[in-house]
Amino acid sequence: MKLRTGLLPQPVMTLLITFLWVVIVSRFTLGSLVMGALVGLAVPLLVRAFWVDRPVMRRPLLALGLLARVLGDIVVANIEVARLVLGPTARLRPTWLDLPLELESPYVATILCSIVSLTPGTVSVDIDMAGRRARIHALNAPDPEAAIATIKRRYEAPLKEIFRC
Amino acid sequence: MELLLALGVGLLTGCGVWLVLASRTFAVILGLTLIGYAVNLLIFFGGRIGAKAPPLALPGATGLADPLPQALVLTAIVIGFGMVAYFVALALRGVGDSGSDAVDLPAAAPDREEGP
Amino acid sequence: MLTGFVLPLALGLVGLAMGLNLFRLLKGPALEDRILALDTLTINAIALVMLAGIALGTKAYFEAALILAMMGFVGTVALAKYRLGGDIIE
Amino acid sequence: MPPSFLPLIVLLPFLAMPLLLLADRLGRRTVALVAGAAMLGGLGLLAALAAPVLAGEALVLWRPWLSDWGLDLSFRLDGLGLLFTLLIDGIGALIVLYAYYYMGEDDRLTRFLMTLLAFAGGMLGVVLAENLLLMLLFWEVTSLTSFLLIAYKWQYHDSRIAARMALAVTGGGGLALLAGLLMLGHIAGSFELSVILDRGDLIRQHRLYEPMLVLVLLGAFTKSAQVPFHFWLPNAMAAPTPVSAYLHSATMVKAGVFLLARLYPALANTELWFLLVTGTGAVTLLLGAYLALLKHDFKGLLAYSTISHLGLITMLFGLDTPMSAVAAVFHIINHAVFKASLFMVAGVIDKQCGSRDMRRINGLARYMPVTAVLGIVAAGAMAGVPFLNGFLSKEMFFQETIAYPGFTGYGTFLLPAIATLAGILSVAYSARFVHDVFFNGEPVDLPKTPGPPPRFMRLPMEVLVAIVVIVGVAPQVSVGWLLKAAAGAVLLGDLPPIKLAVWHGFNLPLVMSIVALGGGLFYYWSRDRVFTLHERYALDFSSPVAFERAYNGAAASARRALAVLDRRQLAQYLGLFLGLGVAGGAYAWGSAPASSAGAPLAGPLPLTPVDPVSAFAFVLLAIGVGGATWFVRQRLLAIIFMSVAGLVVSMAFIRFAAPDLALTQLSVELATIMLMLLALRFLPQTGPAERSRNGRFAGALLAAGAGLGAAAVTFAMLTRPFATISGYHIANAKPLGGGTNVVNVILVDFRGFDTLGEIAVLAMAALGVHAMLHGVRLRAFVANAEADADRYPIMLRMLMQPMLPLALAVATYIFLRGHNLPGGGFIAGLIAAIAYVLQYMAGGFAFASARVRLDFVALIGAGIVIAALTGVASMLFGFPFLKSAYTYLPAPPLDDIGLASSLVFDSGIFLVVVGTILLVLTELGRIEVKDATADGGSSEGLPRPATAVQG
Amino acid sequence: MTHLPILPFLIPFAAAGILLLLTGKGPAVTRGVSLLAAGLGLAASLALHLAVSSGEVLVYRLGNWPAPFGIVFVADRLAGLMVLLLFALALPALLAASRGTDIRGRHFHALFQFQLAGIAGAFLTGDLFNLFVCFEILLIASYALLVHAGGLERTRAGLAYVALNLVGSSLFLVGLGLLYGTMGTLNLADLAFELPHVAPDDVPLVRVALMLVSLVFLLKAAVLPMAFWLPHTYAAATAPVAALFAIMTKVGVIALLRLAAVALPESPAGALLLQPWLPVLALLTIALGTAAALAARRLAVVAASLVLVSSGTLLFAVADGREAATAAILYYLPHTTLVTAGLFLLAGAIGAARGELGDRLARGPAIPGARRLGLAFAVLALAVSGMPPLSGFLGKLMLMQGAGSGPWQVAWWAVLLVSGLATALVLARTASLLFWEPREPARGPVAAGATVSPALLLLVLASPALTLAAPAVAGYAGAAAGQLHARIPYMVAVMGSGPDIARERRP
Amino acid sequence: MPVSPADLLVSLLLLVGSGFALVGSIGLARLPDFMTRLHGPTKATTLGVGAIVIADMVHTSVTTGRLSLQELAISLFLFITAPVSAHVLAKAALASQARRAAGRSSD
Ligand code: NA
Ligand code: NA
Repeated sequence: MKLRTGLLPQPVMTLLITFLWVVIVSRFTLGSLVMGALVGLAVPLLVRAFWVDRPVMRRPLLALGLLARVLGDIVVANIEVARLVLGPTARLRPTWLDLPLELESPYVATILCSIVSLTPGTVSVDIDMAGRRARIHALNAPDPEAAIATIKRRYEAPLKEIFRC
Repeated sequence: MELLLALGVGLLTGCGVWLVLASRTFAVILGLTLIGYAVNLLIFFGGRIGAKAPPLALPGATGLADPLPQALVLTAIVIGFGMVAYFVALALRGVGDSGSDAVDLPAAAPDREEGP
Repeated sequence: MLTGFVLPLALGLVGLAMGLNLFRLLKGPALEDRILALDTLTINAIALVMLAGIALGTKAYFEAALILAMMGFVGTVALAKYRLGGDIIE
Repeated sequence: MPPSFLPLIVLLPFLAMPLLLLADRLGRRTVALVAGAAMLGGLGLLAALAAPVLAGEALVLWRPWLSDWGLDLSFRLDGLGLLFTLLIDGIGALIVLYAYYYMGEDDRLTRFLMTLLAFAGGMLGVVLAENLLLMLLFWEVTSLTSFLLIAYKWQYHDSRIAARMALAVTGGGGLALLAGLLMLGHIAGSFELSVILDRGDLIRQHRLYEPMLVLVLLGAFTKSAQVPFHFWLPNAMAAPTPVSAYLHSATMVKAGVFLLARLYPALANTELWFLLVTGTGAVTLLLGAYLALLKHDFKGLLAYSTISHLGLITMLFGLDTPMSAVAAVFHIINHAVFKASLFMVAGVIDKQCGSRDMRRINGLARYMPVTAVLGIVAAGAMAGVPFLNGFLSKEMFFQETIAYPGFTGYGTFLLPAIATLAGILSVAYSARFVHDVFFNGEPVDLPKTPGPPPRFMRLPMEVLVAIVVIVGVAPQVSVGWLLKAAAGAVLLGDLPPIKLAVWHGFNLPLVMSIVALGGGLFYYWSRDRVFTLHERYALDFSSPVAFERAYNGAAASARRALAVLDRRQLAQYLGLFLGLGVAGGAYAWGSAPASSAGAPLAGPLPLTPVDPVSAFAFVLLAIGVGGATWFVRQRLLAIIFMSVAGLVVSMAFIRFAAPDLALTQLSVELATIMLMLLALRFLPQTGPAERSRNGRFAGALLAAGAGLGAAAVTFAMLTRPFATISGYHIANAKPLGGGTNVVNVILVDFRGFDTLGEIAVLAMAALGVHAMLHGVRLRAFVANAEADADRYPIMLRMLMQPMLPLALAVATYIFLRGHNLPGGGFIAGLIAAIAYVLQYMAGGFAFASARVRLDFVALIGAGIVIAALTGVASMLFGFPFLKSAYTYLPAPPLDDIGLASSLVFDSGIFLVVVGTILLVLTELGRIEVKDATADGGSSEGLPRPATAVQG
Repeated sequence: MTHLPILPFLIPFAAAGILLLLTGKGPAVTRGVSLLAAGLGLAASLALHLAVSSGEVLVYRLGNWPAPFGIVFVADRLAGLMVLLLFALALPALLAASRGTDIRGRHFHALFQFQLAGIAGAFLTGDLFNLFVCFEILLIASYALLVHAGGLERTRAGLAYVALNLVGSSLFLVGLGLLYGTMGTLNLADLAFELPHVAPDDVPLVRVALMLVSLVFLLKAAVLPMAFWLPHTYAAATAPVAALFAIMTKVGVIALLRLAAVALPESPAGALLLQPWLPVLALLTIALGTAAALAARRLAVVAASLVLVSSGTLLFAVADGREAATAAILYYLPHTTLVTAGLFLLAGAIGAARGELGDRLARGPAIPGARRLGLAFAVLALAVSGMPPLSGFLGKLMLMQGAGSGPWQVAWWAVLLVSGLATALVLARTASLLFWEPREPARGPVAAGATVSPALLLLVLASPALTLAAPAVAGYAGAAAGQLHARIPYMVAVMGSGPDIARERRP
Repeated sequence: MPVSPADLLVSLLLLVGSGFALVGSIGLARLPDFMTRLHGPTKATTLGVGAIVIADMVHTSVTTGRLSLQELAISLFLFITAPVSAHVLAKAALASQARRAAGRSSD
């Protein structure tokens, strides 16, 4: 805990940057790793002040699972979107969905909405943290209730679990 | 291809010139930007086209593009940005001073009796 | 090399996509449509750059594609924010 | 070799000027004494040098100065110079004495005498210069000091204008003279008089003789108030009377005739000389004399009389016989003496009566008898009354008109007739001066009751009138020696026998004199008729009003012309420049020498086939550019189309293997768009009227020309091969510059100095924006969001948090790898800056600036200093500025990052770029909005654009 | 090796950076640093001047890269003269600004120092693209200095000035791009070696490039038809800035002179490039400047118009192209620069003394300290109108003899002389209005001790000094002209014995 | 003609990628209103480019014989930013619809 406020304010970010560095330089050597780690340590320190309202990830493994699910859903969603786009547009039933949020952290809510935007025919348009709801536009949702329920089940629940919020 | 590129430069130049001759700052800014594109392309083409690789002197690399015009264009782009930034601020200052975004000089003072 | 045959096809598809973006750009009708068209055009341009990299067998354009992705995004946000409030900073 | 103190005669008055300032504290008398001493001192020096000169020698002192340009500090004292020095210093001393009494207590005598001394110095320089250009220099000094002296009473409108008028005429003449003398020097091959005077024949035969003569004469005639340049002189009478007496009778106006005398051996003896000089002199002689009578102001009368007498002298020089030249020199002396005394008399009268109007001044013989006698005697000399000096030279003049050999038949009578007529007129105006002032009843309505002047004020007049009489009675004894020396100098020693005597027997000139005397008195007696006629018909071109009107007219014309030429429109300025660019380019191409004539536009290289992607890109570019141009009034739309064009340009950079350029173009374009968006909000949607139809047509034409021109040169260039030095850069980037990205090595090493300049430009742009937008408040023309909450969408705010470190990591990568791969300090700086700007956009100004906590100006300064210090560091090792050095770190643990000094340089660049972008964008973003109350979140109160444009 | 050639650039450049770091430290500190830098710059340029006066061409290879691959600074007599003039002008301008105008806006001193660096670089650089960069430095500094202290007049004048110069920079780049695209080099000396060997078919394109570059120099020099911006711009600037601007037109003139004298001779690409038309434009520019002075309603506008006159004068002599013409302008140039600068400062002093009326040419209130200001005016007026005995007269004498030949002679003399006379009359009239007309009480705030400041005094004394030192200055000018027109010493100093370097054929 | 598995994979990814890119753009072009048009680019184009990026990655790794992952950074970036772009654009569209409804508009 002390590290978070001291030399390592964002351990996840540090890891991410180190990974990103090694990926970008595409040179899998100790040197690259050290260099990436240095950057990963330095940059979060530099921008610490911008880091507000960031919940802590409690279940990293679960997060990986969610990531895999989302990636899969993205592919599926795109096939679905392709069908809608290429099909007759008159049959589309665009709808607005009001998604009640159980998440308390706006950050986690944002992650949820991002996932929503990337997956089945939905785009997040508004997050209202005071009213605890998100406004979502669905390209074709004949059954809004079902769509909302799917989102809550597939994404919100795991997120709640991961961040414990 | 050469003709196409030349026409591209000409198009940018022509439209840029047309725009800078307007009476308002926004059009002038736009025109200057387009002229900037044209100029940068022209300098760049000074190194000719048809290079096989970017000017990275890696071992075994051949057919590198001419690096010198690229360096010149880089300098020109950055300087051009500074200039346009200044011009934009100046335009705003002009709006602040007169409420108008005209680029012309204020009218001359009327002829006045100045005594012998 | 199969890739050699597929590449022009992929280029054509991406080109076609960009042509459609162009159509939306010209048609509008709302400014948001045009901003969206520009954003999509930029993303397709990333595809184009990657394809060019494959075709030319060089990695020299990686940075360009990366910057294209970053700058395209920031540009879209800036334009949208202008539409949202007229003030993109404050 | 003459004594080196010859120039001292010229310098003396100038040297005395500061002494006058010192003397000022000791009172007027001391001032006048110092000034007088300067004049008399000159005479003393002259006396020391006189003996050989009177024997006919010319003393020349040559001192090289600007020899390459013909201007040397050489002086010459010969008979002519001696005569004039005598006049200038002698009469000058008397004038100082006179002025001491004439100038009132409140008239700042010191200033007056200082200017007078400067004038005297200039005049002495003219007459003693050996070098023609030096003479010209002094010539202009007299014009300028005369300007100051005429404007001495600057409180008066007439003085000011008269001064400028005199400057216009004599200054203009001086310039003509300059041209003429330059030609003369060119013809003669030297500017030294000794050389020039010897080369008269060569000069007269030169093809440039005629224009040169005209120019020189213009100088002489303007200075000597010859018709038609005479009008400045009467107006110059606005000057204090000592000035009139000195400059406008004795000295300055004589500079013109001096010049005729000085250059006589080199220029005279041609038909053109005769025609111009005699003709001008004759007309001036008659017109001056005629007008003199008509002046009610007695100073005006004297002024016109002076013009007339100068005409007489000029005419004599024109006659081109040795004896006429002698007569001219003689009249110079005589006129100077009697006219100076007459002006002094006039000054006394003016001062004692408070008026110069002869219609009011009458019968002064009773109020100031001594002065009256002096005036009458001097006026007699002016009229040519026997036993006075004027008579003698006038007789000689008559004699010369008779003796002139150039005319035959009836023409023989022409010159004598003119002379006699002039004689009649001069008698008439002299009679008027004497009769109308000293007699003719009682004064009418004078401001003051006239009385005699102070005793010593009369002294100068008495001296001069004494000379008038002495010369008139005993000419040979009194001035024979001087005349001989002076005329000898004019004629280069080739003197005819001169016999000055009062009585030459009863001859034709005497008859002419008698006719003149009688006719003149008759003419004066019937003057009223002439006055009436003159007032009815004469036109007056010469008044100050006319001059001022002419000047103001010229200024007004200049203004009108400028208003037509300079429309004060940016489009005009740009149009003219670009038009010249197009025309100049076409000219340059078309005017190539014959060896390249017919060079084709297309060079020898084969054309590359067009690929579909490039063709498509061209269409995209055309749409982007065309859209931006077409939708320029729908500004956001125009920006969107412009981005398309920019995208194509960066794609082109990629297509033609320039990744660094693509990176830079993309980042800079984004920064530009943000800049425009920030500004757009404050730019009014409606503005000034668009250009006129014609303007738009011209604009279209120019745009087409520029576009075609640019396309043509691009095509010509692309189709030609060339040889470049850049092979060196490619070959040496790695071994000598330590990097594989040649572009980056050029930027930070080979041509690092360019880059240093470039960041200076960026820095200054930011500083300029910072300085300029300080305290600016603007009206926002674009509506704000409906609710404040919506201004910073949560998703944006949240996602920006991870974006910042990720972007900075990318920036670090781009920065560190830039020396070897595309990237470098610039692009890294742009990325980092934009990452920060994103924070401003997402979280708002207050949120971000509270966290950035950077002084952007200091950041820029640090960048500049770091970059410069990198360069200076190499100087410490004995290398030139900006010499780079590099080394590679051992591979582990830090990869193989080359640690080049250029990396430090690049970090300076990085800092400047970050500082600049942030400073500029935040300065634009934080502009205070006017009407804050109306703006506060509610959209209803916002100012509405006059005409909304549908997006 | 000597670092002298870089110092006139480096000192102000570093000072600018330091001044940025000192932002907010108060006027005493910034003024001190700025004045110190200008003084050091003056000392350095004096040393450089002395070093080159022997005739040696000092070549400074930036980054130790050989020409033409790297950038070189080349100090010959001409550069030595111009750099010395620059700092001789900068010091008074800075002194004048330090009397208060510098704190009427931000960053004055940093911008001023950058401007000095840019101008010095433009005089010294031997590389054409680097010349562009130096131009940009001096231009953007001038943009910012121009609008320093604000106001609509300044802003709009600034807009026109900036836009025009931005287009000018674009044209410059086009010219440089074409030049590189044909000659493959950017170094002036290298160019001079290569130009005679251009293939006949490429000559027209090279000519276009050289023409465009020349036109940009002419824009900076404000020749007709690109002259109208100048009076508005210069008259809008604060007096010390306008005084410094007096040397900016000369940057264009000198650049053109160098290009014309070093690169263009002996090459079909340079033949008859300027000669037939530039003299006409130059003479028309003198006429325009004279008319503008006649039409002017402010003293600063008169001064600015006279800058046009001097530009036209210099350019005519440049177009003339003979050594004597160059010798003449190299004497005339320092004179006209310092004197017009003095007129700008004087206009500022008079303006400050007359309250609301400023330097407008209208009857106005009595000027406190009129006598000294009047004397200063007299000296400057004499000098600027070419009246004896001051340097203006000597300059005119040289110009008339040195430049113009054949059919041009008459027009040249006529324009020069008439312009001089008209100038004298305008200034006489101006003196009359400012110092002699009936007085009214002043309105608005009036400077307490409107007097001849040390800065103004320095500039007023310039012309007398140039007169007294005429043989020395003219001798130096003649030597500089000789060195410039000899060409080869310059080219060899930069490039070594010859340009036999490896060139890569492209494409 | 020999077809290696990598070659096949790359070709497949290229086709899929460019196909999705096209689909996204078709959606942008043909769907009836802004909100529906927003869906295509947000998902399909992002995925399409992602596929092409992976194709590049595989291709480069195979041809150079060294694992090349840097292209992943682009995908990562696109996936992070696409929802945000869509979000702010949707907001902007709604805001300007509201403005139009209120009878005000601006460029
Ligand atoms: Na009377
Ligand atoms: Na770089």
